[in-house]
Amino acid sequence: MNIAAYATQNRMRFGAGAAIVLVSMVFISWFDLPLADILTVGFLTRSLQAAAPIALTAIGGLYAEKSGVFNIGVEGFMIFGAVNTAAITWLVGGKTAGQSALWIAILTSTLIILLFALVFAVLMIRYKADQIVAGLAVWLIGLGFGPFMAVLLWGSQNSPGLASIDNLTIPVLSKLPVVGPLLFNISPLVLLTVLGTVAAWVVLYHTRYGYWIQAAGENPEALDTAGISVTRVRYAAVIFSGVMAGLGGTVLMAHAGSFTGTGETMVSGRGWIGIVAYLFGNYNPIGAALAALLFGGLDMLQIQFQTVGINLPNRLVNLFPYIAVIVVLTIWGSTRVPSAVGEPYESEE
Amino acid sequence: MTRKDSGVPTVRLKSITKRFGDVVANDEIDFTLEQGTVHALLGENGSGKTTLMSILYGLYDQDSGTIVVDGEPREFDSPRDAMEAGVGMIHQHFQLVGPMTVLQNIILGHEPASNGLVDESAARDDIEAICSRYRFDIDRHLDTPIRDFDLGVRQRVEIVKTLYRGANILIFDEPTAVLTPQEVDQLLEMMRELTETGCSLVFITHKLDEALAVADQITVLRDGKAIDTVAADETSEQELARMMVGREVLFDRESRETVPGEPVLEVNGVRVDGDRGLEQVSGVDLAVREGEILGIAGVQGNGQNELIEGIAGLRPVTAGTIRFDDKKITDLSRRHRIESGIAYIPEDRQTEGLVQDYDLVRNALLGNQTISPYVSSGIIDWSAVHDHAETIIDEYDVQAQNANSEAISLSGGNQQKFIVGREIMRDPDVMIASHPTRGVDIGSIEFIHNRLLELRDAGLAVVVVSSKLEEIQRLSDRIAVMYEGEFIDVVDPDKVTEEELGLLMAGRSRDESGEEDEEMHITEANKDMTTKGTEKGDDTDTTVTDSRDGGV
Amino acid sequence: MSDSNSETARDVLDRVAAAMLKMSIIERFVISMAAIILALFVGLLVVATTGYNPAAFSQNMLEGAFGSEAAIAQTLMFTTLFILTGVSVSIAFRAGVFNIGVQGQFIVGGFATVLSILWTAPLLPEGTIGGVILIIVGTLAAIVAGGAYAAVPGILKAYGGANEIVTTIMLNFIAIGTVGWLVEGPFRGEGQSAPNTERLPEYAELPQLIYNSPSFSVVGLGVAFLIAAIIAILMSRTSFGYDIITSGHQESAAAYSGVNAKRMVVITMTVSGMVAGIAGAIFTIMIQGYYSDPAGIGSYGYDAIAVSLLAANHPLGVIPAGLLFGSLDSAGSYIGLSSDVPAELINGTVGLVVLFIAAPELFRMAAKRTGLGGDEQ
Amino acid sequence: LGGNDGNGGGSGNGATNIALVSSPAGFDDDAFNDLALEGLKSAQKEHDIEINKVEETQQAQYQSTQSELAQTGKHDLIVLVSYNHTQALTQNAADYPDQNWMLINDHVDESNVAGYTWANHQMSYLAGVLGGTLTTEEFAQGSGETGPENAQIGFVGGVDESLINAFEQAYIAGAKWVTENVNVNVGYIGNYTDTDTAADIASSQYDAGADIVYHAAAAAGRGVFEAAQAKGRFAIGVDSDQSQTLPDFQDVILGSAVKYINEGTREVATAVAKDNFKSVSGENILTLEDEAIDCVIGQAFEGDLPGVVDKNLEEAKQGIINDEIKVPCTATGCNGS
Ligand SMILES: Nc1ncnc2c1ncn2[C@@H]1O[C@H](COP(=O)(O)OP(=O)(O)OP(=O)(O)O)[C@@H](O)[C@H]1O
Ligand SMILES: Nc1ncnc2c1ncn2[C@@H]1O[C@H](COP(=O)(O)OP(=O)(O)OP(=O)(O)O)[C@@H](O)[C@H]1O
Ligand SMILES: [Mg+2]
Ligand SMILES: [Mg+2]
Repeated sequence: MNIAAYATQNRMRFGAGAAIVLVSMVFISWFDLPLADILTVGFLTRSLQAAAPIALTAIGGLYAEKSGVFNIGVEGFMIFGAVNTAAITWLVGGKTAGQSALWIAILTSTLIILLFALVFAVLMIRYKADQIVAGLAVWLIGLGFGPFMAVLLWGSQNSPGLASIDNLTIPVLSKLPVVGPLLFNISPLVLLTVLGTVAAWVVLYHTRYGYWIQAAGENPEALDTAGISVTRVRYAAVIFSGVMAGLGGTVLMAHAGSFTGTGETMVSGRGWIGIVAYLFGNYNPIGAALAALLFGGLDMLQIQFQTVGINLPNRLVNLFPYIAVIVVLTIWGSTRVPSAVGEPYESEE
Repeated sequence: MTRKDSGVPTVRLKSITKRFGDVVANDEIDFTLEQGTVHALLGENGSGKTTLMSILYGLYDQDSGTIVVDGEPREFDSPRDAMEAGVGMIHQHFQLVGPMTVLQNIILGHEPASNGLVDESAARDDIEAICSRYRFDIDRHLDTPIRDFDLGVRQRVEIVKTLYRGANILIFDEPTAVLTPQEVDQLLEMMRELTETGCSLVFITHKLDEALAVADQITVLRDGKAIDTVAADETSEQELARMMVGREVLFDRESRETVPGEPVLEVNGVRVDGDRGLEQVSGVDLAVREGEILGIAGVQGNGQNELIEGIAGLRPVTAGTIRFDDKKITDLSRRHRIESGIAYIPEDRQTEGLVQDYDLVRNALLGNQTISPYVSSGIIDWSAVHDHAETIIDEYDVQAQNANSEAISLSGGNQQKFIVGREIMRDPDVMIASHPTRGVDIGSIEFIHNRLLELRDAGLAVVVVSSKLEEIQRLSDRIAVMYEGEFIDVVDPDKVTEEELGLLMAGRSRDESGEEDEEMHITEANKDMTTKGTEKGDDTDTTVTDSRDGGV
Repeated sequence: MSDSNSETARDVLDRVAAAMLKMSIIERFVISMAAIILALFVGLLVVATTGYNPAAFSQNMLEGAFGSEAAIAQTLMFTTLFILTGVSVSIAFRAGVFNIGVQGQFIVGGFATVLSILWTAPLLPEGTIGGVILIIVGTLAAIVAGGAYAAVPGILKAYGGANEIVTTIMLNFIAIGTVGWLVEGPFRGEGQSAPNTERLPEYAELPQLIYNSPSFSVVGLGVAFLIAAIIAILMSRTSFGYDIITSGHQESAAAYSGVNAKRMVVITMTVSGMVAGIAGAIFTIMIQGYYSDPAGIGSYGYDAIAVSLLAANHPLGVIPAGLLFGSLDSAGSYIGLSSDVPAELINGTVGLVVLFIAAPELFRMAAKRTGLGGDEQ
Repeated sequence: LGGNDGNGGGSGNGATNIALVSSPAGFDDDAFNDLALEGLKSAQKEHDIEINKVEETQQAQYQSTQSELAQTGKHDLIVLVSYNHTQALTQNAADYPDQNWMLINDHVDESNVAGYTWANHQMSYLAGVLGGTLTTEEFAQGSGETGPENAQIGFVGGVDESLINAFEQAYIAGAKWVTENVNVNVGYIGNYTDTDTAADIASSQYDAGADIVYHAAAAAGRGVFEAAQAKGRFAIGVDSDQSQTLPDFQDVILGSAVKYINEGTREVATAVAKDNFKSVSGENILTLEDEAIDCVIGQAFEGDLPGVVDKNLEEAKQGIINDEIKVPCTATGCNGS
């Protein structure tokens, strides 16, 4: 699918996205807000950072769902990603952990999540676990064992300050106005997310594996009769989704520099927003990433409003993304879920 | 791809046995497919046709017996192995992926790739070559999602897909069940052409005339055993039918004695929208009298379904009135219409007429939720429902272990008989039956037909919708032909030939001189399907699924 | 599969085994027990590998759940909430509607209880009679609020096609945020430094018939039993229940039989939310006595999903399942106070129970492997 | 008990048993909860005290947590951190009249309760003086810098509610007392744990031109220091001397508004160990006059700040004590905003 075709097919979605941006603009000019103070480069950078974990999770989730498995456990995987990264950073580097400890943690944590995701995939595919329930279970397990691990290591549900990722700064270019700080002084993990998004798009729409994923979710029998193992395709997609969500949690932690386990943990619903992001993006990785950026941006916009002195009840303003999600889903609830999602597939053998 | 005629049969199945639990689906079946011929497989529902061919296609492992392809014994562990040996199967339920394009569907699983990316242009060349060689017209549509097409096109895509994978042994499993008469003709034509290019075909069907028309050889299965193999030009419908069911079957139209009475159901200027909000029924008038069967004929997607769903109360009517027993019922809910005496045998027994994982007792309550003695003031009397289920099972010859069997465990014919029984026992004044015998074996067809005729003789008004002309002609007292949402004509079944009906269904009134123009015809139909869209009903018999809203 | 004699014998066994497996209640029970045992086992394994004493831990858990009158009262308190929220979930799941929003409906219901009682209290006499009326008013308000809050995603699903799993979760966050804001600001009690509402009047309290506990009254438990029974009868013996369940199994067949599927989704969600509202009312009246930031009131609505599943979505099965989760929670809070093992472990273990229950096939296969399923001998 | 701490001895025989229940933010917040614990630990040095640390982050559980602890009958004192405990304690203090309680940051009017509140507004006022003074000075040291070109500072609060509003209002008033035209950016996180959002808010304020950001966000406040390091600006800590508790951020923590919660818990623990709870029961509001709050300069900056800072701080302290300066709000909150 090329971008133009995607754009025409999703006129409504783009329309809604544009409408949200427009409403914010109107709001800004209506109240005669200092636009330049609100839409700063820092705001854009922070929006990108806020969007990255959501985008990663959304892309993983959409692969799983495209292949016919609804992985609603992404929130749980994010929690594990975050706590694992924090734990390993701590074990490697202690209280004075540096960048190398953090990178080691990012890699090791991803491997560990891969194992978790494998177990999850076996339950979902081989043992035909109810996808909704098993997904919720992963969340509940994350909510329990994430803070548990924190308490074991640090005696508290929250980690002490560990290390946060350093920006990748390109010496001369980063001094350029606007694009400099935005593009050349950037978190390497944001960069990774952007590259990952493009790669995910290419794989889904232009490789054999991508074709198989689509077929596995729409009509697994068609794939099976074409001689491709539906099971294998789904395993790969589900494991990928777990890893991506785990990575989302990792990125969240690496930007924050510590793990917070109280309440809904530091992940705090971002996994759910990730699911909505890919629905909003109509299962297209690039669409999902843009939706993630929209949600991340809304979050940061709220902060900009506070900074320039627009005092909205902050607790209510924070609800805006959730309300947006509901409105978006309702306006076109016809978001087409792949036909075979939720049904375990058993080849006729 | 063409093979030298070596005299060795292309496929030889020797003494194939396959069991499912304690069901012997195939019992030491021998089967031979000669090079460049069409071999038809006939048999009642559940006689083992699909199973036998699934073994040849590597979907199932046989318990015993051997497969020989081109003289070499083969072990097929998966369809991939079978495909490598040149065996392809066009399934009863199409194996297509709705949102993917025609091209992507064709190459699925066999995508040519360069640098890790799928090379669609290479694939396009190959497909165009196949299309021109076998004279298929689908190469114009390669970039359109398959879900935009009607069943005829989908089937051609299935065939091209099989050919693309290099098959020269093609298995067609009930390919005609979902096609319009015109599409059936085209398919049979295509099958003959395929044999000319060297392909060998297995053709599974329930329709004797089709088998006789296209096949060279015919094998009849019954209860998992091969009864006989005969040459098509040395047998007759009667003989084949006898082999299939083990007794004589009557096909003749019975003349009726009763005279129709007063109109019971009157429909005036009714308009109904389809699933996608497009008008499917554009002002229909009809009146059905007591003691009469009104047949509605038409190619699928011309609004028959929407019309009767409008009458049954499952679909809102946008204009016009429906009167029943002299009362206006246009605005009554489905439930009120059930209560007032309109019975409805739905086209789709699997998803509408029965709840698949309910037992027959709970299915007996379906539609009777407000009807005493089963329910009074909201409270269900389960023992009354249980008795009711048993009565249906007894009186309508439903083959089930007992009333507590789940509906899903019944074969299609038995499910249908249960629904027919339940609807008739509701003691209605009007019976609407949609495709009442689709996919049902000959014995059950006869049974269901007789029940409908009995209803007529008892003075009920009956409406039958079917795309089987033979069924319409046999049952109806009048035939209304529907085309593009309107009745194009109402004819007397005794004074119309099948050919004339077929032309009417294609939208040509009887006085128009019908000069056949094949090519023109196909394009018309395609255009139709792409612009108007195939409405509900098409998807029920294929696994190509269209947009399913939100829910998971 | 060579000797035909043994094959038939085997076939008979197969059939018996298959029939056994079909006996869904027994099977469900066995699988549930296996899931719980496996989850607890994994939990203990974690305890052991992290350097604690699993035996002491188990003993602590038992003590925490049943070791004293206070422990039992605490267990029954949690059980009451789990039964009600579990029944709420079961209604929706039975109808094929995934109401993950019980948590939000529970919160909105509970908050409505507080508001309605605080508003009506000045109009009524103090004392027992006033108290009873206040409790009834508060519960009715919770039923209305919970039902209405659940109807929203129902309507959005039925008429807008919005996936209810996502909308209900979003509505949970929205309930927490909005009620949180309301207790911080507009409805903060006079002179409260913490973000809490006013306390309910002393006399609007459920009587302490047995067990002297500030947060448990057997009346609450009785209400939970009563609701479970009513819903059980509604589901199995009425055409309304038949319509709900039929919609859940096969929407098209339900429509064919005269059920208005869309309206059914809305009604189901509403009924489910009404029960969640009752749970919220019991929470405020019996346990908390005021409302605080809902971010910190526990996750009954989510755990209820596990409860309902454990009970195979049967309203009566929810009672033992609720008891199990009640004991686990009670044990968890005791462990937090009395041992070094982090109490979060209990939450994780609850998650494991849910995970294993979601995969009955796991146990079926395990049974086959080990020959316990009646397959071999 | 896990079997290793505490011997089941009730009051009177053997060690003094003290339970400490956290606020919803939990322990290891490098502020509030940790300070309370620290006070108990220092009391432990002089007396035979057993501490039972209970982390409970759900407010709805406080009622039963408190009553369970009281029911065991083995705690001579139960210390409750934060006003989230108030409602539950109102009930439990009456239900368990023989149990001694200490409530931090609020008070319940019962004889068995010692309510301790610190003059948050006063210390925040001083923080405002520190910020308001330095924002107009030319100063660079550690990782931060500030200049005279714009008088702008920031404030990051946890939850937008009365208690934290008192921090905010007093801080602003303190800054304005020094520099009339100072511009203060204000932001709230919505909780006390989300360091990430705290960092985002602080970054946004630094971007907008603030030189110095003061936080009242408990554990989440660390995010403010991270942002300060990233942006090369300064921050002011809260509750404890955060340049000591978070030495990683020494280079940006100009100072901290401190309240000696540890002194409070030590005082009460000592009183209980001496069987003299009466001496501390009732409502105790600890102010500048009691030397219970202060604004201290960060480790890395001691002696290096322009002299005017010390001068202004001293002047402000005197003014507050002499009642010449009217600090807005009260120790427990601000109902004006
Ligand atoms: N996967 C299966 N599991 C169990 N039994 C099966 C399975 N597939 C087929 N059967 C059984 O095998 C028998 C033969 O079925 P098959 O599908 O081959 O019949 P068929 O001749 O194709 O019927 P139809 O004309 O209705 O398509 C049936 O009685 C059926 O019960
Ligand atoms: N996968 C399966 N497992 C168990 N039984 C099966 C399976 N597939 C088919 N059957 C059984 O095989 C029998 C015939 O199946 P089949 O699907 O061929 O029915 P049918 O009469 O052709 O119906 P329809 O015409 O609607 O397809 C039924 O009894 C059905 O229950
Ligand atoms: Mg078949
Ligand atoms: Mg069939």
